[in-house]
Amino acid sequence: MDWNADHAGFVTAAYALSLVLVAGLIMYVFNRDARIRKRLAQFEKAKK
Amino acid sequence: MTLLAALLRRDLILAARQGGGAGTALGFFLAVLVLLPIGIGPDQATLQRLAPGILWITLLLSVLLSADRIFQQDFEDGSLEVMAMAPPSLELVALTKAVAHWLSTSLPLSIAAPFLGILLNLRTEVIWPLALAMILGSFALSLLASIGASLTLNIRRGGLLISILVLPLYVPILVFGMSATTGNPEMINPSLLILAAITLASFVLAPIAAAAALRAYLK
Amino acid sequence: MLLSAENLACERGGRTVFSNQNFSLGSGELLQLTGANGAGKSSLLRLLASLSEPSHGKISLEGGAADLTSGQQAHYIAHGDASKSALTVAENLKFWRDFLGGGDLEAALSALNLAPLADYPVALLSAGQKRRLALARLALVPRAIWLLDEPSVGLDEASQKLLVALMSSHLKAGGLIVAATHVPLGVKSDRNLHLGGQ
Amino acid sequence: MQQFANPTRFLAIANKALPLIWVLTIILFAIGLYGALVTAPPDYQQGETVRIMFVHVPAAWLAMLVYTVMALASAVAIIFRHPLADVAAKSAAPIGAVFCFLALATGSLWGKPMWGAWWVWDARLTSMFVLFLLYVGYIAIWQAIEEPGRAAMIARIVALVGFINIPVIKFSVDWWNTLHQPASVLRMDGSTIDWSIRWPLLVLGLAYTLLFLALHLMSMRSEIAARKLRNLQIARSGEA
Repeated sequence: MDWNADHAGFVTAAYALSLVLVAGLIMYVFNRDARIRKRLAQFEKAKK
Repeated sequence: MTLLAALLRRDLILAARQGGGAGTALGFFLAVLVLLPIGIGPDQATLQRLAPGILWITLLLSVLLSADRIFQQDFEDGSLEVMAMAPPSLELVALTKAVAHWLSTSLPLSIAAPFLGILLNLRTEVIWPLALAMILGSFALSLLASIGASLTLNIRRGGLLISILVLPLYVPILVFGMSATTGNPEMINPSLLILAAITLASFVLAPIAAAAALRAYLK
Repeated sequence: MLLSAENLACERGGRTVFSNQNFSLGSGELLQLTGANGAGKSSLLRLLASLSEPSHGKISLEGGAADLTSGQQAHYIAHGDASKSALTVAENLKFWRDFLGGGDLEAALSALNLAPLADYPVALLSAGQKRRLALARLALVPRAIWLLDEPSVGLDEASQKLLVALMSSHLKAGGLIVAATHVPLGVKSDRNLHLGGQ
Repeated sequence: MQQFANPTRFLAIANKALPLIWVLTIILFAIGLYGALVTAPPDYQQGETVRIMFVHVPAAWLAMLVYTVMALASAVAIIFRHPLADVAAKSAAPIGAVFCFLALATGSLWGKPMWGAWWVWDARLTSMFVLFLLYVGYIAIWQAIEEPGRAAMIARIVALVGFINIPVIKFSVDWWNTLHQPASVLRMDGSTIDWSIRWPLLVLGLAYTLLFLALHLMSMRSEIAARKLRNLQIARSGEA
């Protein structure tokens, strides 16, 4: 990859955008999973 | 059959008396037709080129805006429950109501639209293909609108959601409706045939989907 | 004719509304459903009307038309009046008569004293009059099973008497009635089912 | 069928498989990106911009694959009343929508230097756009209907009606206009694309698929937990 080629900025932007969105999606899914499972664990504990 | 004829008759009378039918839709149609040349500019050549597209899109929007009437009132006043318990299947009820919507709203509009095209300087040789394509396509528009109406039966601000759900289904009708009315005359027949095929497929599938959705709301 | 429920349970939105309900109802019998708000009176009627399915158990009907569900042999009068304000009283009833497979318009009009209102648009009717129009469906089209959800709400004394007379004659003719109510209807009731035991 | 329906069993399998899937995903991404950015030669016409393809094409594949998964799960939910099928369909939708958006956005970034415009209304872009609308409608239905059983039924119909329409939309939009270069990567009669470009694309396609699988399993796990939590709350409110 020649980072000084014409239009290299578009390539960078496409990869960066993919990285940001995929990372955001991964973080969202992980946070949601952790949050819900924590609440469920609390709830099940409180019941006993 | 006579049971469904009674339903069809009632829905047509209601559309005529409550003013929610062809009259209001035609008024909406005219309002859009006034606004568009103002937005686009009065240039005759431009308007002539855009006329079929404008007419089609206005037709789609008018059908879509009146779609929520298909089932909503009957759901709210409990008529739909009574219909769901009656001998005719809910699929046939959904089909009959879509037919009533077509006869009371979409069909009159699609007959009037090509003539209103005169206001947009529509080329006279496309009036016939446009009218034929719209009459064929408008039945599919009503059938697909009945799917959207049943899916959003009891949702607050369902009108916006209907548009998101139904407009993708309208893409093929718009494509072949347009190809029947613009470009070369050789495209007219195949386009009309494909429109007829889409309408037939909607005729079979829309009542099944609509009835399934209605049942989910009646539970 | 015997309408029976076995081990019936109903779930709405993941919540168990009621469970383990058993009853059977023969010709000429009236079952009164009582219970607090949310105890599932309406839910039970909807199950009997085949509008929704039980989460457990089953509903069976002996002696009816074999090819029809219990719902198709029943009238279900719920909170909605199922009438159109742009049509007259007679037009509304004519539509239901034709759609539900035929019946006697004159009998329906006289049973709930609607004959004087026959040509009035429903938009002009009071709430109680609309209620009578909804109830007129019972007299209009013959159905063996009547499922009534708070049928007397909004009726004046005279109209309540008409309703009682209508129900009594239906029972006498061998019909079945399931009525949810929290006020006594004034019809001799053989059976009572109280929902929400706790 | 019912024995696989058991969420506990599903959770046990998912929990065991997830670490392995994540490791494989990371390895494949590393290999694929190395191939995409280092070993693949620039195109003689498009120059370095051709490398956008390596993130664009897999995203577009996944956008279509995920909707197919949703439609299949919805069909299974209707036919077999499999309790996990609704969970699978619902959990897949947001992931598919993100991939669909990525395909549109990277396509736009590719289009600007190629065609000189950010957006061109050609056949594939248009049908991808419509696919995005289908995702939005499906997600909106789950949010708009509160009663879970009813939302599930309506969502199944939305997914299936949309799925039946995808080929019709594709066909009609192709008829309508074709500017885009024809599909060439997976053609069996010897691809028109050189192997040095093809292998990173296939590796990244597999990496995206595994990423979807991992995220999907995790979302399904969260969704099952959320439903369990809801049921417990309902039971608790009943006791109070």
